[in-house]
Amino acid sequence: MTDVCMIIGGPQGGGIESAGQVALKTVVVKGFNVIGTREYHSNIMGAHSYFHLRFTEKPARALRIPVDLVIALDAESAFTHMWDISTKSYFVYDADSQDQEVSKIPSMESSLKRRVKEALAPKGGATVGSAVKFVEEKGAVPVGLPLKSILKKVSDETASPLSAIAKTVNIIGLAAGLYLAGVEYDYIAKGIELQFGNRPKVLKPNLVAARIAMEYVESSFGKQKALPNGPHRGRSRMLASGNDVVAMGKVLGGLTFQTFYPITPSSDEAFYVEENMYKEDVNGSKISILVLQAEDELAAINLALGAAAAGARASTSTSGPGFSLMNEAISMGVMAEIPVVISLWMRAGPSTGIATRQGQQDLLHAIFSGHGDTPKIVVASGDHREAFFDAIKAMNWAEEFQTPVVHLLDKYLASTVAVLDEWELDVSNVELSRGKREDSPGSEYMRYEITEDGISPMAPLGKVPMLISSLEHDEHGHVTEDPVDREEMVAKRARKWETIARSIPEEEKLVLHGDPEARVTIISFGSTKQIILSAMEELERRGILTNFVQFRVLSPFPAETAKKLLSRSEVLIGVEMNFQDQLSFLLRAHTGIYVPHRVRKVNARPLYDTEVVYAVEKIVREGAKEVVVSGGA
Amino acid sequence: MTDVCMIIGGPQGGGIESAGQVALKTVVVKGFNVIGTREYHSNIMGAHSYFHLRFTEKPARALRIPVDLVIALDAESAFTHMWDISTKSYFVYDADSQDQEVSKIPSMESSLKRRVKEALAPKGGATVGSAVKFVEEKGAVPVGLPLKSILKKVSDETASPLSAIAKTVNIIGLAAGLYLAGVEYDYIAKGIELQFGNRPKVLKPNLVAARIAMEYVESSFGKQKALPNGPHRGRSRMLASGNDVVAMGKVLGGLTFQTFYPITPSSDEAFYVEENMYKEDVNGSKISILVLQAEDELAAINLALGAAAAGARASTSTSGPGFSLMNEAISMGVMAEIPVVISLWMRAGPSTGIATRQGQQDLLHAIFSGHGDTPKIVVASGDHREAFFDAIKAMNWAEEFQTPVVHLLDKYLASTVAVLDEWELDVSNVELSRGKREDSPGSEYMRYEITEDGISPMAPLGKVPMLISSLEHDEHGHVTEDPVDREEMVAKRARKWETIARSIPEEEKLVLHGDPEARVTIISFGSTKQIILSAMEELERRGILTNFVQFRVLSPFPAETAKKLLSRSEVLIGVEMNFQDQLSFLLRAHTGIYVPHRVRKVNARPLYDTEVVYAVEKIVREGAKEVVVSGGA
Amino acid sequence: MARKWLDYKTDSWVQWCPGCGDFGILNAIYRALAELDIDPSNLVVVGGIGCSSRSVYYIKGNAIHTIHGRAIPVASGVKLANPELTVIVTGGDGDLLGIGGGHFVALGRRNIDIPILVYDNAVYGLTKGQAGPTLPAWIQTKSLPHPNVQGSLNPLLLAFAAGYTFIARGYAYHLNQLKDLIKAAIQHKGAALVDILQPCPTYNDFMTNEWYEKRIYYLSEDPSWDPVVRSPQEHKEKAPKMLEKMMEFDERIPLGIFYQNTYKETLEERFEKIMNGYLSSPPGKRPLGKRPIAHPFQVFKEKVIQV
Amino acid sequence: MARKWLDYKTDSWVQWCPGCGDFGILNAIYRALAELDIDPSNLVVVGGIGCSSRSVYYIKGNAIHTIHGRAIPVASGVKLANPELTVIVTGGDGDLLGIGGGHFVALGRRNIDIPILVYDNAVYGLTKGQAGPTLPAWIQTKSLPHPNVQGSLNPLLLAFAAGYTFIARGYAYHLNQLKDLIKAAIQHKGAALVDILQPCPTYNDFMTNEWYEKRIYYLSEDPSWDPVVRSPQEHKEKAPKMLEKMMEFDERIPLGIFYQNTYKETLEERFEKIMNGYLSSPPGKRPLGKRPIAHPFQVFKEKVIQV
Ligand SMILES: Cc1ncc(C[n+]2csc(CCOP(=O)(O)OP(=O)(O)O)c2C)c(N)n1
Ligand SMILES: Cc1ncc(C[n+]2csc(CCOP(=O)(O)OP(=O)(O)O)c2C)c(N)n1
Ligand code: SF4
Ligand code: SF4
Ligand SMILES: [Mg+2]
Ligand SMILES: [Mg+2]
Repeated sequence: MTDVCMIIGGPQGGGIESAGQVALKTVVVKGFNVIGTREYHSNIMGAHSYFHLRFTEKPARALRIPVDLVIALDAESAFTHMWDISTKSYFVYDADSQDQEVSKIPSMESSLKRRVKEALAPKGGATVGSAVKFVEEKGAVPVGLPLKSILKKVSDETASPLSAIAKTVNIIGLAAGLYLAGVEYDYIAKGIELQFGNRPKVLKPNLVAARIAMEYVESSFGKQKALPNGPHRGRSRMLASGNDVVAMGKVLGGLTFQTFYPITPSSDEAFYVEENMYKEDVNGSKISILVLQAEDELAAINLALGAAAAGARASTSTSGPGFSLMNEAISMGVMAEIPVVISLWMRAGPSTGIATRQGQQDLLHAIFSGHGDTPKIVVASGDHREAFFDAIKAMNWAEEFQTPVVHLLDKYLASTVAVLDEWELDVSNVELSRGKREDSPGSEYMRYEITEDGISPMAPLGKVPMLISSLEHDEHGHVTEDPVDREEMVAKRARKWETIARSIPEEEKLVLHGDPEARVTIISFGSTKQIILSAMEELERRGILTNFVQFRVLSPFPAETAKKLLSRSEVLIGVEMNFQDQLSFLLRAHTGIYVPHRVRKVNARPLYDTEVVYAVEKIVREGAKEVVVSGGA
Repeated sequence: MTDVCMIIGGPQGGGIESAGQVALKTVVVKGFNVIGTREYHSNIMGAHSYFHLRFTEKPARALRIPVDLVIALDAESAFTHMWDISTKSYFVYDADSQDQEVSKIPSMESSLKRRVKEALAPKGGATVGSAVKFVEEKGAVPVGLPLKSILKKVSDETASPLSAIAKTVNIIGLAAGLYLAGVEYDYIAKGIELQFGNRPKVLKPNLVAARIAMEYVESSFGKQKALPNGPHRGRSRMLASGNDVVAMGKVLGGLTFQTFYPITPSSDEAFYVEENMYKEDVNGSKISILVLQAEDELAAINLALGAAAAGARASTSTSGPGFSLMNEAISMGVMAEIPVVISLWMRAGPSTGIATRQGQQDLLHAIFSGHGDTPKIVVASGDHREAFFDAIKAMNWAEEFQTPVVHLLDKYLASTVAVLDEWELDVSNVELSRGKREDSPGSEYMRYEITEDGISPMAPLGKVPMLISSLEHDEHGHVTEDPVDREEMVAKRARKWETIARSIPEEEKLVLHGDPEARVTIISFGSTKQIILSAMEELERRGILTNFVQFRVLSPFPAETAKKLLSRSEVLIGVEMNFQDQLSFLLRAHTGIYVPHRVRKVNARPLYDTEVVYAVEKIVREGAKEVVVSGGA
Repeated sequence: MARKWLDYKTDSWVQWCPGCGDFGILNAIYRALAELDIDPSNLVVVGGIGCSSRSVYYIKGNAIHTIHGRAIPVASGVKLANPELTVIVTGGDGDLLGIGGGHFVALGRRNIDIPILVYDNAVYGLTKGQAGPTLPAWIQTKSLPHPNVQGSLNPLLLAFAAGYTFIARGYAYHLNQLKDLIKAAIQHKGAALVDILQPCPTYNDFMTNEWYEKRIYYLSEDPSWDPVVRSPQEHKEKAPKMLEKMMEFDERIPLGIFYQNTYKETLEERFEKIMNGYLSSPPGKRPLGKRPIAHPFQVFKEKVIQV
Repeated sequence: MARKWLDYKTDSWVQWCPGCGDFGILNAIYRALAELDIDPSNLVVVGGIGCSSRSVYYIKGNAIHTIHGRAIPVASGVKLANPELTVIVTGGDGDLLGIGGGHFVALGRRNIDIPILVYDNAVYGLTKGQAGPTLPAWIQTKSLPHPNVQGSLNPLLLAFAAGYTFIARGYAYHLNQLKDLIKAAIQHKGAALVDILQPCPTYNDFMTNEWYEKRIYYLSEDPSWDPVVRSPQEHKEKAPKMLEKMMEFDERIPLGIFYQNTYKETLEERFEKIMNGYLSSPPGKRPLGKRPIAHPFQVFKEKVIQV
């Protein structure tokens, strides 16, 4: 059965992203499922980045290291990924870089350099050549590509100067690697066409480059056995990142107003909304969304709140630092009861931290954001499909309950591209709603009418005079400091919160995956979902039956159901990408249930299914309390 | 035994604050302990405010309603406080306001007006006259002061025009009331002198006014029996608010840099530091503190962080909305390991809420402020004495552990004036420390040196080149995205957090008050301390033996000790002034202990000991799960 | 029948101190609204936090009492979501030029059609009289323990630098003139500043009514004064003189309209250019369907591969 | 022995794209520091977040890499805590004039002795090329899906309105002239702005080197140009001309020093006036005693009553 995991690495700005895209498209065309993500520095050009991809016949749920194929477009990549190779794998590198020394690479992190030097000292010095020996000893097959001469050939064949086609090295490396993995030229050509089809000047040399690269590999290493096509052919499929699908959910879910202030890894979501902000005719309807870049995140959320008060379906989108800046306005959203969706794309913190890398450290901050008793809905998506539908749900909830809703996502989801089938995104049963929206309020309208469920009819501004206030207010919205008014309004908001907790079905709040009878239970939230599901299959193969309670709505917290689901578990394991065990903390706070075993990943890299397998085995078989996993380059 | 509680009410700007100050000083001079607080609207002039005060021979720990004496300087006060009177009390009011109707008072909250109208309907309409009947029926003795004619007399005796002495009505009312309570003229005169002594033009008419008022009461209601003097005479005593004592702690604790952005109820702390920022000669030393008003709270904390990096002992001070704005910088403080103290004066939220009123709703927000796994120290003071010493401790901890420290306080503490004896503020055993401060770093100095306890020596800027960074960094402070560096630094910060948890003694983190054997245990934090202590005495009298675990350091949370202390309790009661039961949540999260009984106060008024007594009885005797108390005008 | 100024008065108790300049401003607003006959249902007054910001409760219409310093972004959100509304910002110098300074600047760049009425008392009134961003250095008003060590900024120049297209200064106690300025600001299409000198008798004992009355005069006293620029060329020619006037703030303080740019487009107009129909069916008024209008495969075609 | 510019270069890898204007700026900074022979131990470079802000790692000295938009308050804290340090802010237009705009304005009011070097590329470089606050309206640079609907602000005017006492504009690729401007900004006592036009070859394909080179010229080409004002009177006389020059930004873009005020006190000097000895024993250098210097009853006497 086909199940290939590969890495292609090179300098930022060196075409890693497009190589990854081509690879994704190629393997999809070849009939496989695929998942792929880009790891990169907070840098525009020159620092190391890599695309990490897995394709398989089964659902492509997770990445893993070691991989079956490393394509190192430069010396830094060769050094960086020399540990990532498995036995029986290919290690494609630039043969011309053979003598390059690690100490001469300015862009490399100094402590990585140290580690490379240490590892390669026994091999006679830290050169690419030694790295090749190193991987060879691990069982990998090194494949040195003479990039310079290949480029020369491309230049000759396309009759273009070297400088004009120098950028095709990414495709040269990729094509060579894919060929070794058994992918035929036609598929790669198709992948290239899908990527560059609308830019003929780029398309041509890349096709040539791919062919020459493959010919070189064939002539030097023999003709490779072609991989049989995967089963997923003969239909339309979508390749989209987490950023993309959230944007899609917003656009189709009726968003009319989106603000943002650029920040990784959120901005690509906002940009994708912006790209689609205006479409004349979609099924006879028009898409028209005002997208505005704010001067900062304070403005971003306050703009959205203002727009929502004026009747727009509004959202904003940010990451940790921006979210921190939104705290005061979130508190206003709770007090003034204004709907707004905040897509919070977590990344490695604290503070600026590592802006372009993975972390799940903002759960408790999201829940307790804003001073002064400010409950809000927090929903965390586990994968692309959930992220798409949650984006719509979040807008519904925001308007139904007139409250800020935090849609919790992360860098891994943001930049991970998944393949999606049409039925997976079926929206025909999705309802859009605005709750007690009042479009023709009478003159007696009171913005904060006290109701049994705590929810007041909400009219947009412009219909009849009304007051909206961040101060404690009476039913009209008029400021009041009266103790009785105050207590009534606190009680109203508390009732509203109970309504929210009651109205969101338990099955949307948490999901039990796997065998309910399993004695080993994993709990987690967010983008670890598919990785854990993938690990569970392998664990079962290894004789460990697990189940997995995925927490989707973290606030209001589904305490009773969680208790029920977890009551039978004998080994309870929390899997989290933060060091405070934030979900475990929350679970115990709400249910008293202590999570005695923890799997943590805090090195700002994605979680791999192999790591979950390793850690759970260590816990189940050796009784480990806490396992920190550290994979990834 | 003397134990008198009184209220004096009138319009903002009408001298309520100074009447309260005079009252405080008067009863202290008379030998009593005292506690007093001002309740006021977020308004400069005209809205209702009142001073609430209790004096007694015993420690003055808490306020209560009903009171023994209401002094209503205007009609609004008469209406507002007509419910607050106990049987056998005095209700002093302006006899000339007899016919004033509640509906004619523009400044009054409309729902209070409604309640007054309802209550007075059976009395023949909502006039002050009816209110007087109302209180009379409750057993109070109404004392109508003919304010106009008294003022006329004052004007005549001082040979000043009416307009010049009109402001003395506050003292007229106060003197009349105090006289009824048995305080003789000489003491009141002393109180007035202490208050106005340095403004002779104001002093004189107030003395005259007080005398005339008392003469009037004597002539109309007979000579009152003088109260025997209290036992606390013959020594120096201090009257200071919570704002004052925190400022004092900062000034004496070595603060050199304080920023603020004005916000109630924090700014009076900053102002008091500012008033004392420069003193040429104190015991041969100089006080010299730079106090800077920032353009916003973002600047306030970032200025303090910059100053701390440059070697200053730095703090800032704010309330909920401002604290919300500080979230991002707090996260930077954690990442860049910069010491800073944030005095957080809680008030009624969410959002702007009721700016000048009590709330304890920011506990969880304070603990989880800032994105990205950002543990920080949070210490909550229970009373003035603690607040003073905690202000010093907070600065020590901030510098010893190079971390943001949140000093949690609230509006009640802020504006409550307590009497303090010299020994209570004894600083002779207080140590000031800066931890691993390195004043002569060598050229090999690394700002983030990895150490076993997670704490790196800290040198101020200006000694030797160094890097301070909000990005993930290596030991030098240089930005790094390397996964190994990253994990090491996360681990370093985690170790530091363990060091903090270990280093702060458990007995500073929580305190058990009362009989360890008691079966009923109250838990709480912050300014409820003395109120609960006072209630415990009464409860014991009523046959309910309680103890009280006061949580002082909420982060790091003293989980093990808490478990130990709470293990024997049969009835566990949380007393909190928020609606999310934030302390109970935290306790359960850390220990699994569920707090089944809750006493809540959310009407933005101070908690009274009488309410705690009522609620605990209800819980213990009737098994109530949750008791919401709602006293206060 | 046209509305009267009293039609804009709410029955809320006005919480200001006796003699506060804010009363004058409020009255001028009532009158400006009445003369423009603005439908209260269509009016949105957005305030920050401060004495001045409480105005929102006193003007009949829709009100948003936001948080300190954020009135401008909230108001911008309202206006962009529904450009048919008349949106006005009322707030203090501390609110709009201190904590909200960044947003004040950003509004100029956007040129959204919102008049910003700054109740400029040079102090933080509601928090008891600290120095505001327009209080000159070394002045020690009542509440200050020391003279003000921070300098003051010039709101008019700031607005000009940021790109406001209408810049005026008024005086709180000159009801009629102020009314006209506010009217003009509302009528102007674009970001408009009216910096309103406002005595705070309670805390600003330096910039008192007397202090101001001695200094203020109207630009319109010079019959040749024409603040309107209708083209970049005219802008270039007139700007130096206008800036000179904006800088005058010492023994003489000019009032009136300093600058009005009639050719620069508003953000709303710009959005209409990139989103046809935006103005007629803006975000706040677009109806929400019962279901998504299409399947994602139909809409985001560039992401779909035919395998 | 005086230092050489290479003495200010760290061995960090400089992460900018090839041809980035930031290289020019960095080199000019090295040279300015060398000519002023500033002791690296005494130098504190404070950056926000952005391509430009990374400069802090490349200059030998103390560095604080703060958060986005907050370099100015952090730097102000450093400087006020220890005025003997040379404190420099480096950052982008987005950082200093966008998200940090409020602090940019506040610094002018304070006139703290800090030079602000704005790497002004009119885009948000590090986040991949969105419009910055100085990008003119309707320009559509590479990364933008639509032309820029927001207008631009004028950093020089903004600084003037806020109270900066030194205002200059330089060009990233004119090493020598820029070096002189930065030197002058560091030497100036007070808040100084150097707005540095900086081509971003990766994202700003409109304001390119060619675009700039066609337009820029130096104020000093006019031998009578004297930007220094030594008194309020001189200020009044010269300001209109200076402002006119600050506004010139179209076919011609002047570079050089536009304005330098030598008579306005810095905040540090003002603090010294209200706190004798502040400068010689500032907050960052005051030693901490082992114990509080006195009992509160001795210090806060006005709160103590003899009963
Ligand atoms: C984030 C935040 N910080 C501080 C405050 C406290 N605050 C309320 S009003 C005010 C200043 C008001 O001054 P200004 O805006 O000039 O209005 P004025 O009262 O003078 O009319 C401040 C600082 C707040 N509400 N929120
Ligand atoms: C609070 C916050 N919001 C957003 C970001 C993301 N961010 C990083 S750099 C940057 C903009 C940089 O632009 P500029 O300041 O002009 O610097 P340049 O890269 O152009 O030199 C942004 C928005 C952040 N780090 N923090
Ligand atoms: S404090 Fe000043 S601004 Fe506020 S209401 Fe009173 S007079 Fe007006
Ligand atoms: S993106 Fe632009 S500003 Fe940033 S390094 Fe590259 S060229 Fe320079
Ligand atoms: Mg003001
Ligand atoms: Mg920039």
